[in-house]
Amino acid sequence: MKKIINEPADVVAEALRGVAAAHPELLRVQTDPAVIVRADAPVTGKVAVVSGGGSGHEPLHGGFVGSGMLAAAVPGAVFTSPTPDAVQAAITATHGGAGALLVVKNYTGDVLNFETAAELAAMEDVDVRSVIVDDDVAVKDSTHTAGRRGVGGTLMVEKIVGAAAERGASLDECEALARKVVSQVRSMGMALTAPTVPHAGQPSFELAPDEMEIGIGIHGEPGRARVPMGTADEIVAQLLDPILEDLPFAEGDDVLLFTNSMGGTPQLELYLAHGVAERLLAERGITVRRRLVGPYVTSLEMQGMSLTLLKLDDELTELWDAPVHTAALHW
Amino acid sequence: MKKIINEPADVVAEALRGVAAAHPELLRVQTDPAVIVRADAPVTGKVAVVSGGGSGHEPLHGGFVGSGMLAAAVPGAVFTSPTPDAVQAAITATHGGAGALLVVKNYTGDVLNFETAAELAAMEDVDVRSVIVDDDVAVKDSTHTAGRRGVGGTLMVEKIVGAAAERGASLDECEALARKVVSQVRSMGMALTAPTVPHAGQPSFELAPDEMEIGIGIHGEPGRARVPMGTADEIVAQLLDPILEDLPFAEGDDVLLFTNSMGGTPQLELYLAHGVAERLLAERGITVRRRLVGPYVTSLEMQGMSLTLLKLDDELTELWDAPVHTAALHW
Amino acid sequence: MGCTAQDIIAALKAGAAVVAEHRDELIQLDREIGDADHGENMDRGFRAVIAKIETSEPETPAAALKLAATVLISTVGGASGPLYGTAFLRAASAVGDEAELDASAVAKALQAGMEGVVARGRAEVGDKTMIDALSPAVDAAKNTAESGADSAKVLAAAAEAAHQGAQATEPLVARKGRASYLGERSAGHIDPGARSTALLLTAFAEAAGARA
Amino acid sequence: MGCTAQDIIAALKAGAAVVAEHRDELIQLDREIGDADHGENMDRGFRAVIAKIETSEPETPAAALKLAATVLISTVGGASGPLYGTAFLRAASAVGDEAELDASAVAKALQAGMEGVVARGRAEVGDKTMIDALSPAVDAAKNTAESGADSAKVLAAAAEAAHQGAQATEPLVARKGRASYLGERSAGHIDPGARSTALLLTAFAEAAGARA
Ligand SMILES: Nc1ncnc2c1ncn2[C@@H]1O[C@H](COP(=O)(O)OP(=O)(O)O)[C@@H](O)[C@H]1O
Ligand SMILES: Nc1ncnc2c1ncn2[C@@H]1O[C@H](COP(=O)(O)OP(=O)(O)O)[C@@H](O)[C@H]1O
Ligand SMILES: [Mg+2]
Ligand SMILES: [Mg+2]
Ligand SMILES: [Mg+2]
Ligand SMILES: [Mg+2]
Repeated sequence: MKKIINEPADVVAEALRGVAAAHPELLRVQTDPAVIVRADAPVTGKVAVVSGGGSGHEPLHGGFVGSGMLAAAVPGAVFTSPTPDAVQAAITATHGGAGALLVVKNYTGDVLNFETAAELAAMEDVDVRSVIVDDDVAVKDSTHTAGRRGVGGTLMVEKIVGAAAERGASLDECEALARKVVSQVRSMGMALTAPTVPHAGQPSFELAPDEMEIGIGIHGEPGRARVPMGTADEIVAQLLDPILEDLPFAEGDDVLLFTNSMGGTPQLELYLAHGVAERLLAERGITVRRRLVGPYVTSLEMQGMSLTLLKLDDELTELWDAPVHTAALHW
Repeated sequence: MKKIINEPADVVAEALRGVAAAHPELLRVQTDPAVIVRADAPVTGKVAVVSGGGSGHEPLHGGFVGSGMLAAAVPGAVFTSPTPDAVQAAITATHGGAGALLVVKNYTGDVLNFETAAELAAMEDVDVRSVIVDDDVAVKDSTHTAGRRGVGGTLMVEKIVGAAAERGASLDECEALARKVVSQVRSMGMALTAPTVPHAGQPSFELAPDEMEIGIGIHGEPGRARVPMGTADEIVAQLLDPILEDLPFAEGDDVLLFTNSMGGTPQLELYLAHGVAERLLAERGITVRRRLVGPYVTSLEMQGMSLTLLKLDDELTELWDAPVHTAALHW
Repeated sequence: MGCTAQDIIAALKAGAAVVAEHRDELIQLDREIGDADHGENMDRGFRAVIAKIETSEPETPAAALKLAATVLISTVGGASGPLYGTAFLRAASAVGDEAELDASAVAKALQAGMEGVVARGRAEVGDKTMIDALSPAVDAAKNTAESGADSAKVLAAAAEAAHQGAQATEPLVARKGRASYLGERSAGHIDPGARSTALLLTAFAEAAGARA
Repeated sequence: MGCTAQDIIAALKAGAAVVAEHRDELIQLDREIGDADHGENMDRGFRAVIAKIETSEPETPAAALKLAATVLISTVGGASGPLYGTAFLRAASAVGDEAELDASAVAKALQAGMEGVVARGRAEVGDKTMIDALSPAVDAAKNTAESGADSAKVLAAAAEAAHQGAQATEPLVARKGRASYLGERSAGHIDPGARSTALLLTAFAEAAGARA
């Protein structure tokens, strides 16, 4: 394992020191338990949008803390959802009397830990709601299973609900909006290489030089299928088709297209893939009204990409465009 | 070779299509020769700051095209400096009567091609100046050699001079400012893995699992020395010490600290390294007044990092803080 | 001879030791069908439990179990943190404020623990989770307790059944937890949580046996 | 028998063929001490030269050389683009508007080309660049021309000297170009630009020899 780290067990704590040092005007970092909180928290009268999850997906979530997006991010150990006390600490540090909305990616660990935190916060008379994001069409949904994962769509929920909260939307409104975004966003990812978790010390899976994982998640868990390596045109089609079929997206739809790097993919390749996706969408009569291209929802150094499509209407477009002032998104 | 591409020879052209599609409000892309131009170019009465170089270092330079930074970026083939006609086309498309400043990284190819372009532009009565950036302390400087490479400091020059040009500084002022930034900025990089150039099809060098390249450039050229893998604390010290000695930076200095990913390094590790650098600088009595952390001057998928230190004064700080509206830097 | 707070502390220490010893194995199992952290999570949690026990010296079985529960909940994270945490919490509630637990109380504590995991995780037997180890362990514990055996024997029977249950997860297709994302590809691997359950029960049984 | 525009076109075609054939070798050499693009750059450039020649049919040696120069300058990029481009440009100037070049004109064109490379790149013999192939090639060409040989022999002598010069770059420590960043570690590798110079001169000589 080659990494720019000291002790594997200290990676998250030390990285948080770097985050605190890098962005004093945006955020502060609390320790024991570890929480990233926007600099001006608590903002009185506004809903605190709080998210979090295992570390290793940066800039998700800490890079989205700041005005117009998250009130706090709760970083767990690498690929391990944070504990309830940490989530509760984030709620306590940021809620400004208008309640807190937890944006939870749909993994058993995240759901259970955030659920417990919500119970703990309720005991302290904070109105807390949770919204589960499960946008990954690679996973077949079923009431008998853990269901779909939350991946790239999480960023969409955080940005849009964060904008609404910043404008003073109520907890009810924020919750409804979050559910609306979840209902209109779909993602699918693929990988060329595996990430290496520091405490594991070796790549999470092995791929032959002519293979790729399609339908991959963001935790180094193997994907849905291992298939022969394809061209960019083929890869993008393999990601886009299941997304389009799922919602489904249809001719005439307006969308936000989010072309996401899994961390290790060069920007040159990512933009190339984005161009392909734009072309394929245009061919289907789907209009890309907004786009985001970059490494935003990552899996350590994993090479690969995901596509996320959000069906836009005026409300969502306007909230997407609203000012945001965080380390990773800023406009 | 595993890459999200179609034909290796088409990578840059196809990626540029993606860039054009992704950022219509910021820039437009001209083809034959390929040039990325800010959307509102030419801006009358303002100096056009133009840069460029081989592709594969994204977001450098195309990600910095927009108001407050570059008027145009000229992308060559991967790791190959662009040809004079392309640079000339960029000048022609963007100069608004106040001349153009070429920001050139100090590589033989870039210097020669931009030099020729400047001659061609002069023949068309455009006042063109060139500033060579050579901030890489890994390379021993000497009048008998090609001299130091231009690396992370290039971004500093582009941002600061871009801000001045946006405010209406004259070509003389922009040129002098660029030289000032060059004189006050130093960088050093390292790599854990090699990049793979699409047309070469295999990694540019091989590193054993317990080795790293120190003093690496951004073109997959091997570094100055191959040394045993160290901890983050050791790596950061190995980068920082030669930087500090070189200018030299001294106790009491105010600096901008730029912790740069070479492309493939996870943000978690990058922030960890940034935290270490902040600590080491504090120990030396050097005050970090501004910081930038992220993959900005990259070498395809290469894992590794570089540190860039810019000595700040009020003028440079203010220009760094000035608004910038590009794909990769935005405030 | 019943099971005291001290016995539970000894069992937790034995559990911590076995988890530390099998940390890499659990990581490897989780690497195959999950995200390669189960061994790290459990090791971090049980280390914290032991550190806490040293300073707070719980005086009843329930207090010791509750301490383990709260520490696991606040240090493990992931899916296994709340699940194991809930298991210990429910076990603590089930044993009331008795100073010593007899064999049947031990079996009941185990059952309460399992019910807690089901309540939170909603897994059924055959879903390829820790339930596949816990459920046969509970059955074995109840049967053994009913036959009049002591708590060491109850735990030994539970451990044995848990091992078989864990082993039996190998051919299963996961329907819960992270391995479920793999669909059919999850077959052919032992579930890491079932394995850690079996390891913990073995450690508890051995600690009880050593005392017996 | 002199060297006409047609002969130069034939030589450029032969050069393009040899560059295509050795593309991967030149990439590999550049990979070792540079950035792995020299073969790609040269191949892209010479393909473009050939494509252009097909459509524009230059009528004098100078026109053919100038065409090569401008196409190389606008398609190769990197260090080698302006350097080779300048070499061809200066060679074009040196030959004036003659319709046929004799042996001494060929030698002079080569010398002018080399001087162009030096003027732009400021490399000296021993810096581990294409100059280490060009410089001995120019000397050999001059000597051979003075001895009264024809232009094919002049080019053959130049090619032979260039090969030796390229080979001799192997032990050198680079002082110019990208390889100079490697310092001492640049020793032990042949310079890619010196190698491409030798290959091109060989192709030119063979094209001239085939005609002779
Ligand atoms: N819904 C569930 N019910 C019971 N056990 C579960 C459930 N989901 C996951 N598990 C158990 O948790 C184990 C994984 O724990 P761990 O790796 O620590 O957490 P994570 O999956 O969040 O990374 C699985 O092997 C499985 O035994
Ligand atoms: N200053 C110079 N003078 C002469 N030749 C040079 C000089 N710098 C580089 N070269 C030649 O250029 C070759 C590299 O060309 P190429 O790989 O195409 O460009 P780049 O180095 O920009 O990637 C070197 O092998 C060397 O022969
Ligand atoms: Mg996990
Ligand atoms: Mg090059
Ligand atoms: Mg796990
Ligand atoms: Mg090269």
